[in-house]
Order: sequence, then C-alpha cells, then structure tokens
Amino acid sequence: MPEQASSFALEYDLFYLFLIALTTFFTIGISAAAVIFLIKYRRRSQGEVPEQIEGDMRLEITWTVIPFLIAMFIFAWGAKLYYQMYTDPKDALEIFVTGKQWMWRAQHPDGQREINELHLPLGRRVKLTMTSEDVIHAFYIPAFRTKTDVVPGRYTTTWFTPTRTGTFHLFCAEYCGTQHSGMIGKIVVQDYSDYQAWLRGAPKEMTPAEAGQKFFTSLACNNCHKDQDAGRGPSLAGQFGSDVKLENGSTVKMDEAYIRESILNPGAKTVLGYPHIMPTFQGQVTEEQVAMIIQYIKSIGPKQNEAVAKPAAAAPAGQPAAKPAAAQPTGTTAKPVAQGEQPKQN
Amino acid sequence: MATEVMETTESRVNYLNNGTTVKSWLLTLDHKRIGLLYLFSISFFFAIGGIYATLIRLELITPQGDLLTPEMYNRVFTMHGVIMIFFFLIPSIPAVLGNFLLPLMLGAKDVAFPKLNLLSWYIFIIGGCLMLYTMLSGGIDTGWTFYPPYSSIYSNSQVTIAGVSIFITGFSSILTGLNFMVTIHTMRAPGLTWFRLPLFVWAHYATSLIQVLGTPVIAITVLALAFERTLKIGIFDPKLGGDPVLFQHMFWFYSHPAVYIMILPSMGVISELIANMTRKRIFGYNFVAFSSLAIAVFGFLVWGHHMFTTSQSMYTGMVFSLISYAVAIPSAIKTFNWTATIYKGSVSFDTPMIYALAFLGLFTIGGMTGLFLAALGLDVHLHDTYFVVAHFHYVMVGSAVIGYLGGIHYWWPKITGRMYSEFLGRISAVIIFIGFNLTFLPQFVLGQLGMPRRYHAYVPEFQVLHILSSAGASILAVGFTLPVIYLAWSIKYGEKVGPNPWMASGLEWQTSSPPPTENFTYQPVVTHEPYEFENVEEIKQARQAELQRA
Amino acid sequence: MAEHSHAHPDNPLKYYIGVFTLLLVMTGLTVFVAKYDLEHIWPPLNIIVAMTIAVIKATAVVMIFMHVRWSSRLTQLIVVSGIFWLIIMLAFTVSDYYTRGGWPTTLGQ
Amino acid sequence: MAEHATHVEGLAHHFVSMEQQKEAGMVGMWIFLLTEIMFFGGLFLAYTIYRTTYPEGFLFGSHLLNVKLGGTNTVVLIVSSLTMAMAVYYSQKGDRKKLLAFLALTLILGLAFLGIKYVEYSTKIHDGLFPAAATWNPPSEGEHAIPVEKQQAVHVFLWIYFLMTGLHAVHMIVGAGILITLIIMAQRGKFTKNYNSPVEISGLYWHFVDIVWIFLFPLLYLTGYHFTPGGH
Ligand code: HEA
Ligand code: HEA
Ligand code: HEC
Ligand code: CUA
Ligand SMILES: [Cu+2]
Repeated sequence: MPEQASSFALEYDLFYLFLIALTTFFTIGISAAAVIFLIKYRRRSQGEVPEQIEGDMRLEITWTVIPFLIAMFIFAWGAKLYYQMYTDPKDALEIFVTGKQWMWRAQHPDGQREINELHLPLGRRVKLTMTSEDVIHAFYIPAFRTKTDVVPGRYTTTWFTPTRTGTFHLFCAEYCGTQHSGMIGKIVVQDYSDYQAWLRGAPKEMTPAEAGQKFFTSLACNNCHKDQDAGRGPSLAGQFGSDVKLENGSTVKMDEAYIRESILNPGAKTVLGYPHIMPTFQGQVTEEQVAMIIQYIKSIGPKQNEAVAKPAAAAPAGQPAAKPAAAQPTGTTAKPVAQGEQPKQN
Repeated sequence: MATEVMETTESRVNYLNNGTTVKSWLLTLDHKRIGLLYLFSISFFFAIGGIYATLIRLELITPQGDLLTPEMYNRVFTMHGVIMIFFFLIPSIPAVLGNFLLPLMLGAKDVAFPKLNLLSWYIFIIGGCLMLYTMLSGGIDTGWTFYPPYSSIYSNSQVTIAGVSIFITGFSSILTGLNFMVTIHTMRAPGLTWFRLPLFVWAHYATSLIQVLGTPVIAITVLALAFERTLKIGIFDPKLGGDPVLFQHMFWFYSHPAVYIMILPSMGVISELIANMTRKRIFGYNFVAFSSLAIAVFGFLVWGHHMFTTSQSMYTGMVFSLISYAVAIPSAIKTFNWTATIYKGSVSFDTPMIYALAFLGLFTIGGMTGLFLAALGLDVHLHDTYFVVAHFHYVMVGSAVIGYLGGIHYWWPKITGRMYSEFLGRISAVIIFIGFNLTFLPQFVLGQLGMPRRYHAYVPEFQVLHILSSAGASILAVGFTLPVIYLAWSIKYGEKVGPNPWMASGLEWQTSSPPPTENFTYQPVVTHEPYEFENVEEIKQARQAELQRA
Repeated sequence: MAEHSHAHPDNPLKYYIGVFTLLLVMTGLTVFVAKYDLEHIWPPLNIIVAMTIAVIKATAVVMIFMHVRWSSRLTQLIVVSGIFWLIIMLAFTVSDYYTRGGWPTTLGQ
Repeated sequence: MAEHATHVEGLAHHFVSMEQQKEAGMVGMWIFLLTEIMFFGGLFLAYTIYRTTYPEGFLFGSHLLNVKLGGTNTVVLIVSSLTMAMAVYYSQKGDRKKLLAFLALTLILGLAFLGIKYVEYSTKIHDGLFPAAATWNPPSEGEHAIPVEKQQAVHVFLWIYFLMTGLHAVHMIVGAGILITLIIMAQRGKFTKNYNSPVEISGLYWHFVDIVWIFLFPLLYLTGYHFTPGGH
C-alpha cells in the first residue's frame, strides 16, 4: 500500500483489501476444486465413460445470483467513493493547474506560482481546476488516491484533503509523448505554520484575479464590458453563476467553461439582445491568462457587495479546516452560488 | 454426435498433400490451408511482438531508463501493443483454429465464401506488410490507443500509415466474422441443430457478431484520425474545435468489445478441452452457450469504463460501471460450469488439460481484477497504472493465449496427423504457467503502489518488483519458445495418429487426420447431442478390449 | 433452411410505384418544412420533423425495395439489430455529453 | 438433403443446393450492410455531438450548401432506387432485355449523381471551403462572408459534410462498378430465372446507399435552410 495521505485513502484501501480477499477466495476456491477433482477423478482406464450430469438448475441459479449480489455491492461501494471524489467540496482552497509537455504549472489564489511542485496545507480541502496547453495529461497523486485527466480545450476538476505532512509523488498518468515519464513532481504537504511561511517566501506575483483585471484592461475587454449595461457588450459585474438568456432562446449558466468559450469562441453562443461584435481572442491569450480573466470575472460577481479583486473562495489560504474527517463533501447538487461554489464541469 | 458412416482408414489424399507447390498454397480456397496460412503469419507477428516485450522488460530492469532512449521505448511498447492485439491475438483463434475447425465441426465442405476467406488473408497480409513498413520506418509512439491530440498533431511518428494499416486489417477481421456467421447459419449438416453445436461454434458465433458490429467503428475512427493528421482537419483536435474525448468514445466502442473478440474464442476452446479431456458433457450446456451471446451483447454497453478519469460525465460513468458488472456474470457462470464439469469426470492429464486448468485459475484472477477496475472509486487510483497492465496480460496472455496454445496442442494431431512429445508438452505448459505468474503478479503490486504505465524511467523504490517481473519474462520466453520447437519437430518426426487420438467426440474427429480436401468423404448426418461419449467409437473399442483382457 | 415468413407478392410493381411516389412526396415535404424556422417554437423541432420524414422514407425503402417485408426472420433480425446497435452507440455517447453539466458549452475554443 | 451427384449451373462445389447458396449470399449481404451501418454510424455520432456543440455553426455551414443541387441528387437517387428494384424484378422474371435496360438506367442515374456531386465539391473547394489546412480560406468579406468567430464551427460542419458525403460518394463509385459488372454478366446471359442472386444482392447494396443519402440530405443540406445569416 502506498502511504495514506488524503481523506480518500483509508476508505480506498479498505475497499481494495476487500476485493483482494474476494479475489483470493474465488481463485483459491476454483483452483482447489479443479485440482482436487483432477486428482480424485483421474482417468483410470482407457475405456472409461463417466456418468453424465446434464446440469442443475438450482446450482446455476446459485452461482448466478450470488456473484450478481457481490457484484452489485462492489458497484455500489465504488460508485459511492467516486461520487465523493468528483463532487465539488465547499470552501476549498482553489488552485489552478496547467499541464504542458512535459511539466506541471500551478497557480495559488494569492499569486504564488510553482513548477512541478505543489505546496499544500494540511487538513484543508483543496480543489484543483486544470487544463492543458497541448495534449492530454493526467494529474496523479498515488498517496492521495486521486487522478484526473487534464484535457486540452476544457476544464477538469478534482479535490482532496491532505491528511499527512510530507513529500509525495506527483505523476503524469496519461501518455503524453517522449518525456511522459519525466513529467513528475512533488506534492509537499505542510502544517499550518510551515505552509504560511512557504506562502510568504514563495515568489509572489499578483493574485490571479488582479492579473486578470490587468488583462481585462490590456485586451480592451472593458471597452465593451462596462460596469453597468451601458457598453456595447453586456455588463459582467455580478453575473457569475447566474443564468444568461441566449439569442436562440435557451439559457446557459455563466460558469468558467462558458466564460472561456465566450472569450475564445464568442460566436458559439450569443447573448440575447446584443450584436455579434465580440472578436475572438483565440491565439491572443494562453490558457493561464484565460483562467486569470475568469478569476477576475468571478471576483466581480456574484453581486458586487464583496470586495473587488478577491477570489471568490479566498478564505485566508491555508487556514486549517476543523478536522480532516469533516472534509467530506456535502454531496448536494443544489449549492448556493453565493458561497463561492462553482458548478462542476468536466 | 455420431455419423452414420464411420471412417477408420486414413485417406490417401489429404488437404496437405493435395498439391504441394507454393502456388497451390497461395491460391488455395481450402479453409484448412487458409487456417495454416494464418498460423504462420500470426506466429511471425507473435515473435515480433515478443521481441518488443523482451525489450520492454530489459529496459525496465533499472529505474534510470538507460537501455533505450525515451523515443525508442515509446515506440517499443506501442508496437508491442499494436502487433500483439491487431496482428496476433484478434486473428489468433478465429482465423487459425476457427478457420480450420468450423466447417469440420459443422459437417460442411468449406466455409460459405471460400474466396472471401482467402481474400481476408490477403487483406491481413497487406495490412501486416504496412505495419512492418511502419516498423522499419521508425514505428509509432502513441500507445496502442492512439489518443489525439497527441497522435494527430504532436507525434512525429508514422501514425498515418499505422492507421491505414489497422483500417485495412480491420476488414480482414470483418470478413472473417461475416463468413463465419453465414457459415454457421446456412452450412450446418442435416440434424445439426443449434443446441447440438459444439460450444466452440457458439463462442465463434458470438465473436463474429462483435467483429461484424464493432470493427467498422474503429475503421472509421482511425480513418478520421489519418485525415486529421494528413490534412490538418479539426476532427478531434480541440485547437480546431474538435473533441478529443469523442475519439475515446469511438475508439473504445470497438476496443472494449474487441477484448471479447480475444477471449470468447478462447472460452470456446476451453469448453471443448474440458469436455473432451474429462469425457463429460459440459455442465449446463445451455448456460455456457447463451453466456457467450450475453457477453457479446452486453460487451457493447460498457466501453466507458476505460474513461472514468477522462472527464466523462459522472452519471454516465456509473451506468458504464454497472453494466460492466453485468458482463462479468456470464463469465462467472462459465467459470463455475467448467469447474463443475470436471467433477466426477474421467480426467486425463494430457497437455491440453494442463492448459485448461491454467486457464481456469488465471482467468479468475484476470477477470476479477477487471472488477477492481470497473469499480469507479478504485479505478481513479488504478487507471493507467501497472495494475491495468497486469489485468490485461492476465486475461490476454494468461487466458486468451493459454487457451490458444491449449487448442493448438489439442487439435495438432488433427491438423498435421502427427503427435508431439507429450513430455515436452507438459513441461513447457508448466514453465509458461510459472513464468507468467512471476512476470505479472508483481505488476499488480506495482500498480497499487502507484507506478504509472508507459513509463520509460521510474522512481527507484519500484525496482525490486520490476526485476522480479523481468525475471519472470525470461522464463516465459523459454516457455513460449519450446512449443515452437517441438511442434515443428513433430511435423516430420512425430508419431502418426489415427482419426481420433484423444477419443474425443465431435465431427472433426470422425474424418481422417489430416482431413481430406473436402473434409468428409460422405455427407455427415447428426443424430446425437453434443459430447455423447458413449457413442464415440474409439472409446467403445477400448472398453471392449479392456473387457476381453479382464 | 430459414423459413420464409411471407411469400413474395405476385406483382410487386404496384408496391414499387407506391413507394416511389411516397419518396418523392416526402422529399418535397421535407424541403418545404425546412424552409420554416420551427426552432422558434421549440429548438429541436426542425430536426425532429426532418428525421421523422427520413425514417419513414428509409423504412419504405427497406421494407419494399429491399423486400424485408417478405424476407426471412433472420434478415429481419439483422436489420433490427443494426438499428439497435447504432442507437446504443449514439445513446450512450450522447448521455455522457448530456449529463456533463456544461454541454454544449464546455467545448470549443 | 440428398447428395447432388449432378452438377447444377451456377452452384459452387461446397454448397449442397441452390437454395443454400442463395440463402448464404443473402445473409452475407445483409450482414455486410450491418457493418456498413456501423461504419457510417461513427460519422453520424460525430455529427450528433458536434451539432449540439455548435448549433449556430451548423446553421451557418448548412446554409452554404446548395439545396437545389442536393435536392436534385435526392430525386436522382430515388429514381435510381426504383430502376434498381425493377431490374431485380425483371431478373427474377428472366427478362434479359428489360433487366439490361434498367441496369443501364440505374448506372446512368448513379453517374449523374456523381457528376452533380463533383460540381458541388469543386465550387466549395474553389470558395476556399475545403476544411484542410492547405485549402481552408473562407471568405470573411463580401456576399458569402463567414464572420470570423463562426469560422471554426463552420470548419467543423464542413469536414463532417465532406467526410460523410465523400464516404457516400465512394460507395456510389463502388456501386457503379458493381452495376457495370452486372451489365456485362447480363449481356453474356449469365442470369436466368433460377440464377439471379447477384442482381438481387447488388440491389440491396444500392438501396442501402440510397438510404444513407436519405439521411444525409436533411441533416446536411436542410438544417440551415430556414436560416438567414446576419438576420434575427
Ligand atoms: C481478453 C481481454 C480482456 C478481458 C476478457 C477483460 C475482461 C474484463 N475487463 Fe479488461 N481490459 C483489457 C482486456 C480484457 N479485459 C485490456 C486490454 C485493457 C486495457 C486497455 C488499455 O488501456 O490499454 C483492459 C482494461 C480494463 C478496464 C479499464 C482500466 C483502466 O484503464 O482504468 C476495466 C475497467 O472496468 C476493465 C474491466 C474488465 C471487466 C469487468 C472484465 C470482465 O469481463 C471480467 C469477467 C470475469 C470474471 C469476473 C472472472 C470469472 C468469475 C468468477 C471467478 C466468479 C466471481 C465473480 C464475481 C463475484 C462477479 N478492463
Ligand atoms: C496479446 C497481447 C499481448 C501479449 C501476448 C503480451 C505479452 C507480453 N507483454 Fe504486453 N502488452 C500488450 C499486449 C500483450 N502483451 C498491450 C496491448 C500493451 C499496452 C501497450 C500500450 O501501452 O500501448 C502491453 C504492454 C506491456 C507492458 C507495459 C509497457 C508500459 O506500459 O510501459 C509490459 C511490461 O512489462 C509488457 C510485457 C509483456 C511481456 C513480458 C509479455 C510476454 O508474455 C511475451 C513473451 C513472449 C516472448 C518473449 C516471445 C517468445 C518467442 C517466440 C515465440 C519466438 C519463436 C517463434 C517463432 C520463430 C515463430 N507488455
Ligand atoms: C467589441 C466589443 C467587445 C470586446 C472588445 C469584448 N467583448 Fe465580450 N461581449 C461583447 C458582446 C457584444 C457580447 C454579447 C454578445 C455575445 O455573446 O457574443 C459579449 C459577451 C461576452 C461574455 C458573455 C457575457 C454574458 O453575459 O453571457 C463574456 C464572458 C465576455 N464577453 C468576456 C469578454 C472578455 C474577457 C473580453 C476581453 C478579453 C471581451 N469580452 C471583449 C462585446 C465585446
Ligand atoms: Cu503528461 Cu504524461
Ligand atoms: Cu474494457
């Protein structure tokens, strides 16, 4: 067993051991039966014809129903674990990750950036939003028992709660070319004070939202998107998470993916009542810049009562959550947007 | 099964000596000869795939990755996977044993479309030559799964030619499946009803169904990939508006059912081996027969279990997981029925039976580790690790190849008219079993510890297990080489055998060994259920002889 | 071998002409309908109407021109299973995209 | 089934009877069509996914196609299906003259279809609308302008269009080849009242190719028929 360093690891390991036991049981059972029959009923004379047994309905039903029940149990357990892993947590520390042949880049909410390393606070729920600049990669931390593909052209998310300090492996698990096996790194889990010290010492730039605001101006988005609906485009303030009415009559929720699409492929969906004048920014912005602009748009919404330029989920980074055990996901789908929840998209 | 006429003397003219020129082989329409053509072709590809496997295992002895460059290593495992799957395992049992035996088992003179049958061999050879060309001009480095956008944009290797090669080879598989389905529907001997068919035939029917319904989808998928690559069209490339995950859906829509193309024929072989080596009718014949069909049909509904972490929807993931468990049930039914068949049988220890036993144990392990992977929460950790590599080698090598070897040994006297050395047969079966487990058991542990697959270099803590695995692979290589030698030897020097050396039941054992060109010198008529050993003439004679002696 | 469920009609020509007329009329109809923007009523309405017409046309061709109406059970089974498998492929894949939450927004740059 | 000692015209050696041979041919062809369904099915899947992803791009892209030519081709194929059915009918009646006439008619219609397709393709390629990198040069100004932000989605539509109709056209070419073979065989008097399954089997193929077009026409040509670019 690799180290158990996240809130999923214990349950995962129990499940794994249960299946190992089940496999051992069936393998030994079947092999032993076969070997015993083989020896006991070995052929004693050339002309021997054993008594024929056609089959037995009760036996057939038994060995259909029992494996079926076992299988359904395994399915249910696996599905439960998966549901936890892929349902977004509340109040998580949000980190943005990009994969690129052949390295990992991470960006913390307060602006710290790292390459092939990721520093995490102990006991705090962490949510990663990830995308790729080129091919498919997969972000894999064996000690946390989590893995999610990082797909170009879309965002994927994953989350976990580190429960043990130390340094753990980070692997790229989806084959991505020549240096696939070199696309590895370190996950460093630190307790509260060490982590804070690291945060202070780490090379720090602007927070993503601040940087996003800068790009919003330098790319001239603000020429059209003003604070009120006075500009040529719709106002983006206070819009995040709300429903947008489209020209073709349908509605769509303004989430990260929708903003990203609006920037890179504005023609795909047009907001009701506005002309098709927004140019595409395809080729002018990188995935990381798009992510920063998204953070900015998130920061000016929902509703402008929150301070501008603070990421939505930016509770003081690194503050330990109550207990690791409390880090279970809420499991509800109807999450209030005002708490900084993002709808899942992958 | 029995026929009205019994043939005891070996016919003078058989399919082997009826024309000995190269031309008579290359233009033959005889299904038995075509089966042999396939036997040589796929053995050749197996050897190449095996050489690649050897390179993989040599490289992985040390963690640094010092034997091969990363580019070379990536090409090596890709070519290993592609050749083993598309050019060895998928055609193995159907195209060799299926071709040879189906018409014999059905009491027919040939398959329904003999010309198509030869054509599909030529198509296979064309595809194979293209793959060899790919290999010689540098190979491909995409993994056998060809995921874009790596394969379509970033890779600098021969992806287009390899795609075309697989496209072409796919048609060989489709035509074989089509031919078999029509043959089974229309060419059965009088009296041979569906429930009198040997289970081998049922398994091949199910296999053909998958070949016919699944293979076209992979064909169009690799074709699209080749277009994307050559013309720079945004079919799957997200930069041009395409969706790489759509490729994965289309790829696995074929490639999951394809794993049942590999295992179902092997299951058919195992049914024959166990029934005939224990002289017992398969326990629960109907259940075993229908479970083949169930596997073929349900097998089409689970492809998404290869995509649990690839940003597929969580809900769809659950559906795919659930159905994956449904498809495990027919496999479980088969396994239990085979074991029950041995009970109170008259079990022989001959080589084919050793393979059948190995199959039972290894398939249980391989199949049940599939259950780990189908469990959503576990697959998150295990996906793309050596656990998956171990799982599929257990089912593909430990089950499908073992079944193939068992079948080759069992029908060898029928194919060649000669018997191999039983002693060497048993020894190498045991060597393969030991070597196999030593190679792939450690890989389960590696995967659980977090070793990702397709890694050219790895972190040092995994080295011990990798060394064990490489040691096992060298034993395995010996085990696979031995049969090649003694089987080849037996063609010339092996003891000659009569029509039915195993005293087995089944129409194929009632014609001479090797069979005459049109299989039977008379029209067989079936009046009995399958696996009725009281009616096997050779057993009757043996019993008579024993009674006289007593 | 396989039993024929229905015998061929003596004079299929009148069926052929009937199907032919149906196909022409349906083609006209589908072009006519496509001119109108039914998407304002309900977004998928245009495609539903077009596909319904296409399915009717295809069924007519399969049943009459391809004689499936008079063919063996086996042939009919093959036709049905072809459609069935196609639906499996479409339905499962679409279900993935549809339940992802973001679709159709997530894709596309 | 008794032994057939005598040789029957057109019966291959490995079959027992004419019925068996015919049955095998029919079942074989139907299974082949099954594979064809799945072959095209992959593209229909891509169509479904991308159409839902880029609804407006599909309206726009579809609007670029020429409904008149597409409609004409639809009618041409429908007529050819009728003539093919007639050919099969007369082959079973053993009427060689009518058989030949209808086969020739079908062939001519098939070639007409390909001719029209050729015209359509060449205008598209000429307009810079072939979606390969080397030829893709959509007009962004003028009458047929495609707004820049729609170009990617239109690109997706157009490759689907070319791939689907291209694959269909390949099938038409194969079909034409088959028809020519049939015509030659019919001329040599190969077909009789008792032996005509090649005609019947080829007919199945031809009708199948027609059915594919029955779906392609509305999906590709008519999707954007009601759509006026720029207007709301
Ligand atoms: C011959 C080939 C073969 C066969 C038969 C199988 C059989 C099965 N496989 Fe496997 N599989 C592969 C070849 C095969 N597989 C390959 C090649 C890959 C990797 C591809 C790649 O990525 O490169 C793969 C990968 C793979 C994955 C994806 C892993 C990943 O990439 O993350 C999954 C996930 O669900 C899976 C599941 C299963 C299941 C549930 C079965 C079932 O059919 C097994 C059923 C059998 C049994 C269950 C055993 C017998 C039953 C008993 C003894 C009774 C007890 C049973 C119960 C209690 C239920 N397989
Ligand atoms: C049928 C399929 C098949 C078979 C038989 C094998 C056989 C073997 N495979 Fe492989 N394997 C795959 C299918 C198969 N494999 C696939 C699909 C992959 C995934 C590829 C990918 O990731 O894309 C894979 C990947 C794979 C890996 C993982 C690579 C990685 O992820 O980095 C490893 C590592 O150990 C491995 C090892 C082996 C070994 C040791 C054997 C041994 O069993 C082989 C032993 C055989 C020999 C050593 C040859 C014997 C010699 C002869 C018979 C010569 C004489 C013959 C004549 C002259 C006719 N295989
Ligand atoms: C030339 C004017 C213009 C510029 C410059 C511009 N936009 Fe827009 N934008 C629009 C218009 C008009 C719309 C509404 C119509 C549409 O959806 O295409 C819009 C829509 C959007 C939407 C969707 C809004 C909603 O309410 O659903 C987002 C998000 C957006 N723009 C972000 C940006 C960003 C980020 C930039 C800069 C990188 C930018 N825009 C630059 C004009 C512009
Ligand atoms: Cu990145 Cu593998
Ligand atoms: Cu699978």
